[in-house]
Amino acid sequence: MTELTLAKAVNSGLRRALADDDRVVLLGEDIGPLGGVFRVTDGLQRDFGTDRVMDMPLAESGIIGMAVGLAYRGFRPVCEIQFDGFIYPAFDQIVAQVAKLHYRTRGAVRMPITIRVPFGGGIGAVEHHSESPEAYFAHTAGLRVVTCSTPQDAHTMIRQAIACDDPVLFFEPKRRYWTKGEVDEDADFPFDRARVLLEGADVTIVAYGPLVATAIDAAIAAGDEGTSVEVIDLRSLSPLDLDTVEASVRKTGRLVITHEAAQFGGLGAEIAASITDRCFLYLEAAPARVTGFDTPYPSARAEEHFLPDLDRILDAVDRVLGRQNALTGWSAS
Amino acid sequence: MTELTLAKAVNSGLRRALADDDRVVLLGEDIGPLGGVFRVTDGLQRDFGTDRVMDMPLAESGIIGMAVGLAYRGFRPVCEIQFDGFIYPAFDQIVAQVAKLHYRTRGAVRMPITIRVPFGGGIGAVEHHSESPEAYFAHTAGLRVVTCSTPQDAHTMIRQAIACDDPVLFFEPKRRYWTKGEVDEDADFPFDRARVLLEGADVTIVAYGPLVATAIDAAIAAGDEGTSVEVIDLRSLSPLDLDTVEASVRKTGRLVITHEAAQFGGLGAEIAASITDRCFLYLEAAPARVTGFDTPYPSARAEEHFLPDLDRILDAVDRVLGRQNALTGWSAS
Amino acid sequence: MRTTVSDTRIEAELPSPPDELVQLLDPEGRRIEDPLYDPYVSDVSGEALLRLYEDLVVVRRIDVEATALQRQGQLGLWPPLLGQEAAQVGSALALRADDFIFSSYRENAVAYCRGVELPQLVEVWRGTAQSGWNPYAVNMATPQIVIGAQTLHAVGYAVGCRHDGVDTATITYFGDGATTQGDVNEAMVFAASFGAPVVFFCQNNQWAISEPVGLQAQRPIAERAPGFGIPSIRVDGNDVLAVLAATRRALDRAHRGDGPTFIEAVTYRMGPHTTSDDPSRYVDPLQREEWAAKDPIARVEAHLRDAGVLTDETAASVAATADEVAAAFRAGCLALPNPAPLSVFDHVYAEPHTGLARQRSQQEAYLRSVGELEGGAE
Amino acid sequence: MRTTVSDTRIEAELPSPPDELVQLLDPEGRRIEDPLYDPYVSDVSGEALLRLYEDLVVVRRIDVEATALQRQGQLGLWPPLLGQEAAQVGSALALRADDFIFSSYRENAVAYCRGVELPQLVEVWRGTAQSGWNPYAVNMATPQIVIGAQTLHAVGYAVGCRHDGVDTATITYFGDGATTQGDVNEAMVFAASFGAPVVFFCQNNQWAISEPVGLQAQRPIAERAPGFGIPSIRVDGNDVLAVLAATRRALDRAHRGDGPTFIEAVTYRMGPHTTSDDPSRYVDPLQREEWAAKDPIARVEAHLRDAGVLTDETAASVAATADEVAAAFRAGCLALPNPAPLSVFDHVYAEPHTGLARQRSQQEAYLRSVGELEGGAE
Ligand SMILES: Cc1ncc(C[n+]2csc(CCOP(=O)(O)OP(=O)(O)O)c2C)c(N)n1
Ligand SMILES: Cc1ncc(C[n+]2csc(CCOP(=O)(O)OP(=O)(O)O)c2C)c(N)n1
Ligand SMILES: [Mg+2]
Ligand SMILES: [Mg+2]
Repeated sequence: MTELTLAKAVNSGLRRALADDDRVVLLGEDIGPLGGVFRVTDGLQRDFGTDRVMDMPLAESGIIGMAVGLAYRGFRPVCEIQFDGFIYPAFDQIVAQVAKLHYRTRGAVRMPITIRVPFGGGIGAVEHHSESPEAYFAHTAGLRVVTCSTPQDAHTMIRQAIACDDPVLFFEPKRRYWTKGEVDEDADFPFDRARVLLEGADVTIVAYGPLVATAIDAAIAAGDEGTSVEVIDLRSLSPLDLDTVEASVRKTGRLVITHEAAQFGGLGAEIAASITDRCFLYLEAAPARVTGFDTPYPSARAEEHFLPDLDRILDAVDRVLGRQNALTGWSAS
Repeated sequence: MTELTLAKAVNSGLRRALADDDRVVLLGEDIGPLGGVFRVTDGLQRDFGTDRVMDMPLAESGIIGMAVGLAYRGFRPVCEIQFDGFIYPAFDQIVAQVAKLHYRTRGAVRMPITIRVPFGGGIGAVEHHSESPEAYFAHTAGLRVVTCSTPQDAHTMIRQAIACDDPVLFFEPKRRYWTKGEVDEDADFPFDRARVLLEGADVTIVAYGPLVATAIDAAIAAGDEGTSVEVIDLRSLSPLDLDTVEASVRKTGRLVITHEAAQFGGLGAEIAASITDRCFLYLEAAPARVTGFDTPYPSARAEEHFLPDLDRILDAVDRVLGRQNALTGWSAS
Repeated sequence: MRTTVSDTRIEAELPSPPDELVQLLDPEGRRIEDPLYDPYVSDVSGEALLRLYEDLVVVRRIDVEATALQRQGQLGLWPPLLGQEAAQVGSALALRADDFIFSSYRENAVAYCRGVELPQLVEVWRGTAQSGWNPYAVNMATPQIVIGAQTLHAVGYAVGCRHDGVDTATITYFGDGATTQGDVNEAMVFAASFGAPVVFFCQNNQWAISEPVGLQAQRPIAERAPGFGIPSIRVDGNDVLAVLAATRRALDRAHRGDGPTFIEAVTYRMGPHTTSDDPSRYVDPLQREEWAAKDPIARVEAHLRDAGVLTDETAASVAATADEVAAAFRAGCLALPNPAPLSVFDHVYAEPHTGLARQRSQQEAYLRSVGELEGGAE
Repeated sequence: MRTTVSDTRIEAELPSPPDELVQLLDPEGRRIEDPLYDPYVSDVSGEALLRLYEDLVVVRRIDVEATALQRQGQLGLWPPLLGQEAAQVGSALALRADDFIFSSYRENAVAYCRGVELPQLVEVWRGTAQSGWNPYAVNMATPQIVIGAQTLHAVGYAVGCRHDGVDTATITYFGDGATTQGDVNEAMVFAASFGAPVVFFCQNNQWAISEPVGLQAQRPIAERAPGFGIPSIRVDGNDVLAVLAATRRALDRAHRGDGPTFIEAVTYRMGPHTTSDDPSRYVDPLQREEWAAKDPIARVEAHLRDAGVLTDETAASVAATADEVAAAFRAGCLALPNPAPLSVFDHVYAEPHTGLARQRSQQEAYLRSVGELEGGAE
């Protein structure tokens, strides 16, 4: 066990993957001598060489397209997209090639490609550096989508993603890169299961990535006021571990989902719809969503007005508990 | 009133738009002498010239990026993407530029760009020619997303889309291109409102684009068996006219949503989640979704095993009515 | 003061027109000597050329049969290669067995030369599957429909070969229209940057559906690559010998570790874009006639007849062979099985996926309930 | 038989190296005569050159101030243009008022020359807005952060100008790294195809963050464009006179209707990529020193001093002006208002959007309930 930041935990996971399997190669912009703009690949090119850790010309479609070719050849490419907002030039290669090639070839060609994406806001960045595009990929058949919220998960899950024979979008909560935690390199747990972080009886809060910490803060604050909140960290976004959420909601009868991505068509909608389908008779209230708004991500000094925070989550907890508040009139009446 | 196919109705709408406003320009691959692969732009280059109807070099990002520049200059570009599956190379220009420029410039720069996309399956096509990518765009703030199901709507809505000062994704249900119907060029109705096509008391079916006809068939079949089904054609997918759906569900208490796109993270999830939120106490059963599967679109001879059809919709109608069937055990128990 | 100065220097900065087309066999079937390219095909005359001729005839015959099958409703679509036989056969036969191919959708002659079985050529077009063969069985990826996407895959594969320390080359096929796509240009940057052992093989068939090549390129396509640092060759795409020689030269560079090469094979799409297309809306019949006079098979036939290698008898036997292949092709096509209902769920993922597994089980239960699965229904 | 032949002809097919850089003022400040480009700057000597000098000094001073503001926590980020002053000022001053600019994020000197007000230069970097100015007020789009995307916008705008029958030109700025992106290459195809009156202005500052230009381009960048049918010029980007002349020449072509031109301005990024960057991880200090000796301002200063136009006194007055501008810039920056809570909902759409309107009302009600809006709360 060592204490590492989340960024360092990804770094050590990548290091282990490179050491354990010589088919693993890293591709990305500025991942070599610079070690990536977040230093997640720090030291890896020095230790594994320029053939294993390759600085790429500046084109995301090119990077993913080249990864497809390397995967054809039996490599396990790990691509870094520098920021969430720069994944879109590669969208075609991801959804029309990476996601579909195993299906297209009836299983003959595997695409064990990991696409690492620092995502989300809260770091006061300029446009295109704070986005949460996970729903696009979760809606795309053939891809797996995961995210982590702790250094331990970051380390273990990046290695699981690389070891997985399917393509994995690996979303790293960039505002938590500097969060520290114990990491056991030998720990292992199922790749696609959610985790109940806090047990509770009254309300279930489902979160992932950067908002897990916020959800825990909200649960503690609610606890101080006498409400017992269960917090679930989804970890895997496709597939979703709805069994775990279902079990929790059958117990609590109330569900709050939070993410930074826009509400409309976000993962919160899928979770709400699926859980309503599975737990209809157990629900005491409609699931509530606390999300980024249906606007582009705003400028740095406005992001506090956009991001879900403790107060907005608590407000939703109140609402699903049937306590009158400002938004009560807006939902079921 | 003239009787036109849906394809011809779009054509006549484009013709009117070109005639009424000389800032309207058409851009696309093969839209000139060929008239587009579906002949939707047939005759327009001949009549309006090569400056108004421009065959574009073969690059979707280039087409949309160029449209952005034309919009900057005060034009109203109408872009044709040849098939749904070929919109992805333009994804970055659409979500990072077209969708965000009005926001970025605090309203100084308008993006009255219409992006026409023949979409959906059912025509026995090869890969990439049968996709339903609407959820990606509906999840993107700054875009409007609409689709049509009749020649009249096709004609009126394409003109409304072009006249709209916001960017509009205009999805054309390609397997209904040859459907005929009366078209009144002077008809007008709100651009962003759903329409109740059939009134009913027991179950609400929400559909859009290609599946509207299927939903009506299902409603008629259900009617024959004594179930009164209300059918709503959404028409606008962003914004969704949830008021109309809500009013219907308050009456029927039961909701079935159908689309060809994958279920996971599709628009059905948003509709189910929003309506559950608005009508929680009115719902007799969890909303049911009848959709394409969470797989890539299959090969032509398998599409009948993939597409929602009358039987699968009726099965869902049974389910929300609480009639035991094969899937009963899968949802609320 | 803003003076306008004549632009001579700018014009001078444009590269000079590329060398005339590499051509070894002119449209009349005359052998043209070329000291640079002749050595690459010194093994191809007489009987060897006759075998090449047979390949050309057979792939055209398959193509005609496929069009007929489409017209009869047995294929959903077919993209004819009529006119492009030499470009495809010449380049395909230049490859080593271990060289890997990333093609577009029209390269059915390449696939045939690669040993793809006949019915597998049409699985995609019949709609029974999204691909016809196992890429690793013939070292050729299955057809790519998204224009240009495969060129990047080729670069990645080629870089992978270098990492593996093998001298395998990679070739990627694409059209004139594809040269506009960002992906193809990015592929050139990446290939040059990594010195990838890859051959860019552009069949300039003058059309991208209804769009003439002039909409995509203001200069001969072969002139584009040098600016990326990739040497290029412009070859008569209707001359099977020249194509073979040029491709061998480019592959030699790749096998030797000298990096990428770009080949523009100048040819003509004599048929429609696909069986769904209507070229009468945009093709000038005179242009088509001009190109008909440059037919890739006729010139080989003329040459072989002049050389006395091809007689009426051998010609008839070649035609008979072609007919046999066509018959086998047709039979194989018609025998392709339709996909089973639940097959749509197969191979989405390589490892178990809980969400999809549940959906599949639901659909299985539903199909059983309506009696659409064997062993089905309550 | 597969012979290996020496590759002389392929090598010969690479274009010859481009003309040496266009240079009118060498690093020592000596004026170099160039019969082709001299006429374009015959109006720029003495006082006129002194004004250019002042612009260079001022934009550097603003840049230094912005870096200081970032260090003090007043800006979230700043992309310094240190070393690129001549490339930006020289090209910006070549433009007519009606010419339209689509730039990247580093062109703050271009914006300054365009008349953008000082605080507007930093709104994006302070984080109070996603853009600083109304593009139509100064005929310059606000900074584009997605690498290369703006080049296509420029082509569209330029084609629109031609449709409108005006002779306005469009210029687009981008970096050496950007030349790899598909969009930039597509922009060249489209510009050439439509003969668009657009100038592609590439500031090759040798770096894309930590990646040297050699990763993006195997040949001088200016060699890329001719293969697309676009003539190109390679200019010393640290020579303000040469940049002015080259850009005027390119703009003349555009204004005359002669189509696109590509300019590679060879310069060097003397600072970090942005204030977040750490170039010590990748920049060779020797390389940086070499380029320091080619400073774009020093050479103008030397030239003006030799010519007796610049004295210690005028130099001091220029420096004082620069300090004044910097002080106004700082004050304006600090006075920028923070966005109001509900402003995140503004301008998403130009027309009413029912879904967003509802969400905004909900948030308004919520903010009132927690007392975070004026006039708020139960
Ligand atoms: C990204 C993308 N856009 C559009 C299409 C539709 N399309 C199919 S073939 C074709 C023309 C291709 O022309 P070219 O590259 O010259 O190849 P050819 O068909 O002539 O062999 C087009 C536009 C596509 N398949 N992919
Ligand atoms: C599509 C995209 N990918 C990645 C980035 C991150 N990024 C910002 S600047 C930059 C380097 C740009 O280099 P260059 O084009 O040479 O311009 P310069 O910064 O040198 O002016 C990168 C990779 C981005 N902004 N956009
Ligand atoms: Mg072609
Ligand atoms: Mg640079």
